[in-house]
Amino acid sequence: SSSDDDKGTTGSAGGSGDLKKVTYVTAFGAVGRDAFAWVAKEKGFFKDAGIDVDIQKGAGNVQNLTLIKSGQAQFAALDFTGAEIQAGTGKFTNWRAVAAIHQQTLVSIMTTADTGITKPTDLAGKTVATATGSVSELLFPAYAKLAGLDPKTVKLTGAQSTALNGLMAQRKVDGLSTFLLSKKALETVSKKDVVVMPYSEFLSDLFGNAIIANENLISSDKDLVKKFTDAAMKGLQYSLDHPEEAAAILHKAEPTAAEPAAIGEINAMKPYVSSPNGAPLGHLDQERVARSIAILQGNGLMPAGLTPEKVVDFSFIPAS
Amino acid sequence: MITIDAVSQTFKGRSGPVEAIRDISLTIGEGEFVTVIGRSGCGKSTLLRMIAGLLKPTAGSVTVAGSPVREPRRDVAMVFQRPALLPWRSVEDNVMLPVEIFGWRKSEYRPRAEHLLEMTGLSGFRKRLPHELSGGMQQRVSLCRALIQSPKVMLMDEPFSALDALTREELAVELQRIHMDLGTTIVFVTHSIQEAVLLADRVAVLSSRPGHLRRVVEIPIPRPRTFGHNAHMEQVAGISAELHTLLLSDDHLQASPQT
Amino acid sequence: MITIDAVSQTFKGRSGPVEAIRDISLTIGEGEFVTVIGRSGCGKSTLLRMIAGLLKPTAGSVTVAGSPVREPRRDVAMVFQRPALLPWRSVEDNVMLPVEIFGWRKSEYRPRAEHLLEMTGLSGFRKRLPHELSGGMQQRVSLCRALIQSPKVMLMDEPFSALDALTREELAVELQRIHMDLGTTIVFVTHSIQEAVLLADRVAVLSSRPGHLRRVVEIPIPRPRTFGHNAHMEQVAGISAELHTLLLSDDHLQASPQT
Amino acid sequence: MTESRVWSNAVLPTLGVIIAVTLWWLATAVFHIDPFYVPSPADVVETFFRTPGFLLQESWITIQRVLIGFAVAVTLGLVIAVVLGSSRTIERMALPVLAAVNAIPKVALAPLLLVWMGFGDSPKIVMVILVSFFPVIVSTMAGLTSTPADLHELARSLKASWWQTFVKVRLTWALPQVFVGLKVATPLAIIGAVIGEVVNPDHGLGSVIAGSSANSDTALAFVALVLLAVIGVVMFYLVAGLERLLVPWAKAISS
Amino acid sequence: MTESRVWSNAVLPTLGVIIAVTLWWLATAVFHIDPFYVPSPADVVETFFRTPGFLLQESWITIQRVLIGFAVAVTLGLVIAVVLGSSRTIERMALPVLAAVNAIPKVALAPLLLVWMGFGDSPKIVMVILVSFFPVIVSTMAGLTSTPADLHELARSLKASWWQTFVKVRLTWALPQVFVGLKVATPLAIIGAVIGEVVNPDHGLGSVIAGSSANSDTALAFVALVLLAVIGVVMFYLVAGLERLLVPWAKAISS
Ligand SMILES: Nc1ncnc2c1ncn2[C@@H]1O[C@H](COP(=O)(O)OP(=O)(O)OP(=O)(O)O)[C@@H](O)[C@H]1O
Ligand SMILES: Nc1ncnc2c1ncn2[C@@H]1O[C@H](COP(=O)(O)OP(=O)(O)OP(=O)(O)O)[C@@H](O)[C@H]1O
Ligand SMILES: [Mg+2]
Ligand SMILES: [Mg+2]
Repeated sequence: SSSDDDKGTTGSAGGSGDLKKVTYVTAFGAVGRDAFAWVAKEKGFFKDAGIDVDIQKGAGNVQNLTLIKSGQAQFAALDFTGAEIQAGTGKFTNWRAVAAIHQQTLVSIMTTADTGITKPTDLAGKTVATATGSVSELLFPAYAKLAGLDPKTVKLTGAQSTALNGLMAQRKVDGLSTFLLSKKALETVSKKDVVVMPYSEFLSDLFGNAIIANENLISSDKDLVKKFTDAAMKGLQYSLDHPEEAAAILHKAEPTAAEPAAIGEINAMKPYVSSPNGAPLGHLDQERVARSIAILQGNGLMPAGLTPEKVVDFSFIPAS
Repeated sequence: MITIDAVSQTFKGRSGPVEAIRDISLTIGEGEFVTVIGRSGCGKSTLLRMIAGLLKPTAGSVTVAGSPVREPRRDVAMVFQRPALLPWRSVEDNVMLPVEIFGWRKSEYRPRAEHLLEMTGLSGFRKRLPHELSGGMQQRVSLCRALIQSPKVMLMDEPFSALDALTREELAVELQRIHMDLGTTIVFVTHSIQEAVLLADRVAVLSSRPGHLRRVVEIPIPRPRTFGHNAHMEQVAGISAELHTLLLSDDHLQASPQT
Repeated sequence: MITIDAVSQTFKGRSGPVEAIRDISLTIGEGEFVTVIGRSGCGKSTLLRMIAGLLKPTAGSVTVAGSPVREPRRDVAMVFQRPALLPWRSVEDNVMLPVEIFGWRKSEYRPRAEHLLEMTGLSGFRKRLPHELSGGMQQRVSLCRALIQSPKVMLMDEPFSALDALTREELAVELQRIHMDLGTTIVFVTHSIQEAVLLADRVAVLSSRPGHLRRVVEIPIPRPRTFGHNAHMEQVAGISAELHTLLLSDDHLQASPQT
Repeated sequence: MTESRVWSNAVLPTLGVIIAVTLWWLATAVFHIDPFYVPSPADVVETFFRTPGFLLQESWITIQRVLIGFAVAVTLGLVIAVVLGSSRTIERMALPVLAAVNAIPKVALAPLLLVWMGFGDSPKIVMVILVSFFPVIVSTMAGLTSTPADLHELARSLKASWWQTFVKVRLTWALPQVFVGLKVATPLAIIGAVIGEVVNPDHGLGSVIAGSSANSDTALAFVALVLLAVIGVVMFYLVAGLERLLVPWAKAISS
Repeated sequence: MTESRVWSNAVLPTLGVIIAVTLWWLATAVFHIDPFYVPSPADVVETFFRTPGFLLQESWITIQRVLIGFAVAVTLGLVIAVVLGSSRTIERMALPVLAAVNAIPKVALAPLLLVWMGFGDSPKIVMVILVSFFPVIVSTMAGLTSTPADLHELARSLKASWWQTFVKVRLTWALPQVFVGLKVATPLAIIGAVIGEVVNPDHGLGSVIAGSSANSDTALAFVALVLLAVIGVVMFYLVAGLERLLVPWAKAISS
C-alpha cells in the first residue's frame, strides 16, 4: 500500500522529535474492539506516519463527539449510526467519518437460552433492558418492525450499560439490546447459552464503529488525517491477523483489559469488519451510507436533509 | 453518715501529677452540719466530688450511710461550684431536672419548685433561660435544683459565693431551717470564715495543697442561730480569729503543683 | 475619669423586657477607687459592661477620660465575673493574651506575667491548662490577665468571689499597692461589705432591680490601709453597719423581672 | 425589626440568586459560550416551559425518593452515632469500617443495587441512604462527645441513667452539630437519588438528565440541574429553619 | 495505660475490620453469591496479587489527585466560611447559591470539565474540589458562630481586631467542628477523584473501575473499591490524628 512511501517521507523529514501530537479517543474504554489503536501505537505505525498519538479511553458517542467538537481530541472511534443521528438532528456537525471499523452494526438482541426466546417475534410481551438513549434503544422500533414484531408489545427498560449483564443473568429482564461483542461476558455471568439476534439481519445497511476526525483538521491538515487513518487501519489489520498479540499489547497498555476477553472480542468482530463486497478495510460505501441515512430518517430518528457528505469525508475512504 | 477514711487524690495532669488531697480522714454524723474552709486550690472541691462519688480517690475510701461510695447516690445532692445549668431549659425546668430524672411525679413537685424559686427571689424569672440571669441568680437556680431533691446528704461547694451579703444571710437562715427540719447532713465549702462559723456544727480546716486536715473546730453556739451582720458577735469573732490564724499558719500560697 | 450620666439599661428578653438599670449618674475621679455593692441581680455587672463599652446603654451615656464610650478602650481593663479563660491556652499564655493582642513585645512582658502569677500563687501552674485549675485559681488567672495591661481604668466584677479569706486579703493589699503606685482608677464590684469598705474611697450602693444609685458613701480611712481580719475594726464596723442597713432598707428580694 | 428580618431572610438571598443567575447569563454572553456546553438562563427557562408539567412531575418523584431516603438515613445515622457513642469499644471497632464503606464510590455499587433490587424506587432510595448517612454519623458523634464536663458531671451526680443523660443532656447539647450533619447530608441525598436514577432511568430528574445527555439536549439537562438546585436550596433552608425552631438557645449562648 | 491504648487504637480497629471482612466472606459463601456480583475476599486478594505494582501505582495517582484537591477544597472552604462568617450580608446572599451549587450532581458536570480542561489531572482535581468543599464550609461556619459569649466578650473588651479575634479565639474554638467537616469531606474527595477518573479513565483507581466494568471483571473492580476504602480509612484516621494533635483541649473540657 501507499503507507510505505509516507513512512519514508515523514521519517526522513523530521525524525521522532518532530512527531505531530494528536489525541485519539476510543469508542468505549479499553476492550478488544478498540485494541487496534494501541496496536498501531505499539507497532510504531503511528510513529512511522510521523504522529504521536495520545490514546484516551472513550465513554460513548456523546462524550466522544463533544471532545471532537471542543477540540480536545482530533480523532475518535464511535458508533457511526448513533453519530449519524446526532448529525442529522443538528447536534454535532463538525466531524466526518474517515474510516469504518465495522461494516455492520453490532447492535443486537441478546438473551439466555432458558428464556425460550429464539427469534425476534418471541419478544412480544417481554421486557428488554437497554442503555438509556443508546443506539440500541433508538433503533429498536425499526428493527422490530422489519422483524415482524410490534415494538409496542415490548417493554424497553433503561439501565446503565454496566448493569445489563447482571440484570439478564438474574432474569430481572427477558432480554438485552446491546452490542453483540459482550456475548462472551454474558455467557460467563449467566453460565448459560446465549442467543444473539443481530440487528444487522434486518438492518444490513447500518455500520458499526467508525473513526471520525475533526472537520477543521480535515481541511487544515488533510495529510495528517490520511496518515492517521492509514496507520489506524494498519493496526486494525494487524489485530485481526494477530488477535493474541493485539490482546497482549492492549493488556500491557491497559492492565484492566483482560486478554482472553479481548481475544474473544477481536475474533468475534472479524466477520463484521470486512466489507460485504470485498472492499479494503475501513471502506465506507457511499450508497450504503445514503441508505442508512434513509432508514434513520424513515423511522423518525432524524429529520430529512442529511447527506452522506455531511458525515463522511469520502476522500479518505480506501477505494474498493 | 459520712466516713472519709484516709483519702488521697493525685491528678495525672498533662505536665506531671498534682497531689490535691493527702490522707484526709473525717467522720460526719447524721444530721451534722460541717463546713470546710481552706485556701483556694487546696482540694475542697475535689474532696466534695469524692464524697459525691464523682471521683474515685487514688487512695483511701469514702462511706456514706454505711455503704462504700463507688458512684453517685440519689440521696446525696451536690451544689457545684459553677452553676452547671442546662442552657436550653428555663429556670423552672432546670430546677425540675432532678424530679424528672428520679421519675417523681412532676405535678407534685412543681409547687415545691415554685416555693424554692420564691424563697431565692427568682419567681419572676421562672420562664427565663439561664443566659438571661445574673451570675448570682444562676447560682441560686442551682441551689434550688439541689434543694428540691430533699436529699439526706447535701454537698455544697461555695453555694453562696456569688451572692450579696443580705441574700447570703437570708439563704443561710433558710438552709439552717431545712437542716433542722429535715435532718439533712450538710457538707458546706465556703470562703467566708464568718459563714463557716455561723452555719456549722464543726468547721474542717484544710491546709494548702496538698490539702490535708489541719484541724476540726467545734462551734458551740446553740441552734437555732441568728444570722446577719452582727449575729453572735463575740463567739464568732473569737472562733473566726482562731480559724484565721489556723489558715495563716499555713505556708504562703504555694508555688509548685507537685508535692 | 469616668462620668456615668443618667444611664439606663433594659434587656429585651424572650419573654418580655427586663429593666436592669434605671437612671444612674455617677462621676468617678482619676485615680479614685470606687466599690459597688448591691443585691444579686441588681445590675452591677450590667453597669460595668456599659462602662467598658461592651453594652450600649438604652438611655444616658458614659464618658471615660473625656470621650464618650462607644466601644471598648485599650486603657480600660475588665475582670469578668466568670474567668473567661481560653481553654487551649496555658495559664501563662492566657495571661499574655492582652500583650499579644495589643502587639506589645512579648519578651518584655513575660517577666511581668511571671511576677503576677507568683503574686497570685500560681507560678507552679504556668504551663497548665485552665481545666486543670480550681475555680479560685482560674479567677486569679483572669485577674493577672487584667493586671498585665497596666490599664488606666480597671473594672473588676467580683474578682475575689472564689477566693478564700486569706488570699483575698493578700490580693487586696497588692491591689491597693497597684492602685496607689500607678494611679489606676478602679471600679470594683463586690459582695463583701467589709471588702468594699476597706478598699474604696467611695462605696456606691445600688438598690435592687431595677438598679439605681441608692447612696454613695465616702470612706474616710486614710491610705495606705491595712487589710486582714481585724483591720480598721471600728471604722469598718460602723460603715459596714450603715451599708448593711442601706441594703436592707431595700424591699425584700424582688419577684418580678419587669419594673 | 421585622423589616430588617424581611431584608435579611428574603431580600438578600433573592438578591444573591439574582446576582448568580446574572453572572451565569453574562458569562454565556461575554465568552460566547456555545449553548451546547452551557445554555443561557433564557434557554433554560424556555426549555422548562416547553414541558413544565412533565418536569415538575419528575421533580416530585425525585423529591419523594430524596425525602424517604433522607429520613431513613438520618434515623439510621443518629442510631449508629448513638450506638458508637455509647461504647468506646464498639466505636473503635466500627468506625474504620464505616469510614471504609463511606469512601467507596457509591456509583460503583449502583449496578449491584439494580441487580439485587430490580427497578423501581427501592434501589434509588437505598442509594440516597448510602450517600447521606455518614455526615450525620460523624457530626452527631462529634456533638455527643462535646458535652461540657460540668453538665456531664451534673447528670452523673443525679445518677441519671445512660438514656436520661443521653436525651436530656447529650443529645440536646449535640443538636447544633447534628444540624451541621443534616445540612451537609441534604445535598448528598439529592445527588444520591440522581445517581440511582441515572443508573436506571425510570423516572425522576436523574432520568431526565440521563435521557437528555443521550440526546445531547444540554438545555434540558440544565433544566433538570436547576430544578435539583432549587430542591437543594429549599431542603437546606427547611433544615436550617428546623434548626432555628429546635435550637434557639444555641444562638443565645454563643456570639 | 499504654497497653490499653494499643488495645483501643490498634487491636480494636483491626478486629473491626477483620469482623467486617469475615462477614463479607460468610455472606458470599452462605448465600452462594456469584463472584460476578460480589467476589469473595479471597478472590479480591488473589486479583490484587495478579498486578500489585500496577494497582499500587494507580492508587498513588488517585491519592495524589485526592490530596491536592482536598488541600485546595479545605483552603477554599475555610476561606469561604470565613468570608461568609465575617459578614451577615454576604452570608445571606451567598449561602443559597452555595447550597444550590452543592445540590447539583457533580457527575453531570464532569463532561463540561472535560471539555474545558481536557484530559489529564486538572478536571479530576477540580472534581475533588467541587465535591468536597461544602462540608468544610458548613461545619466551619457552624464552628465559627459557636464561640461562647464570654470568650467573645473578652476579645471585645481587649479591643482585639477582627482578625485577632478570629485567629486567637473564634477559629481555635471552631477547630473541633472544622474537623467534623474535614472528616466528612475526606471520603467525598476520594469519590470526587473517582468520578473524574471514570468519566475520563486515563489513570487512577477510577479508571481501573471503569476498565474492569467494561470488561465485566468484577473482582478487579472490587480490588479497586477495597483500595479506595483503604485510602479512605487511612485519610480519615490521618485527619483524626491531626485533630488530636491540634485540639487536645477539646477532649479535656468535654466528657
Ligand atoms: N442578656 C440578658 N438578657 C436578659 N436579661 C438580662 C441579661 N443580662 C442580664 N439580665 C438581667 O439584668 C439584671 C441585672 O443583671 P446583672 O448581671 O447586671 O446583675 P448583677 O448585679 O451583676 O448580679 P450578680 O451579683 O448576681 O452578678 C438581672 O435581672 C438579669 O436577669
Ligand atoms: N482535672 C484536674 N487535673 C489536674 N489537676 C486538677 C484537676 N482538678 C483539680 N486539680 C488540681 O487539684 C487541686 C485542688 O483543686 P480543687 O478544685 O479541689 O480546689 P478547691 O479547694 O476547690 O479550690 P477553690 O477554692 O479555688 O475552688 C488544684 O491544685 C488543682 O489544680
Ligand atoms: Mg473549688
Ligand atoms: Mg454580676
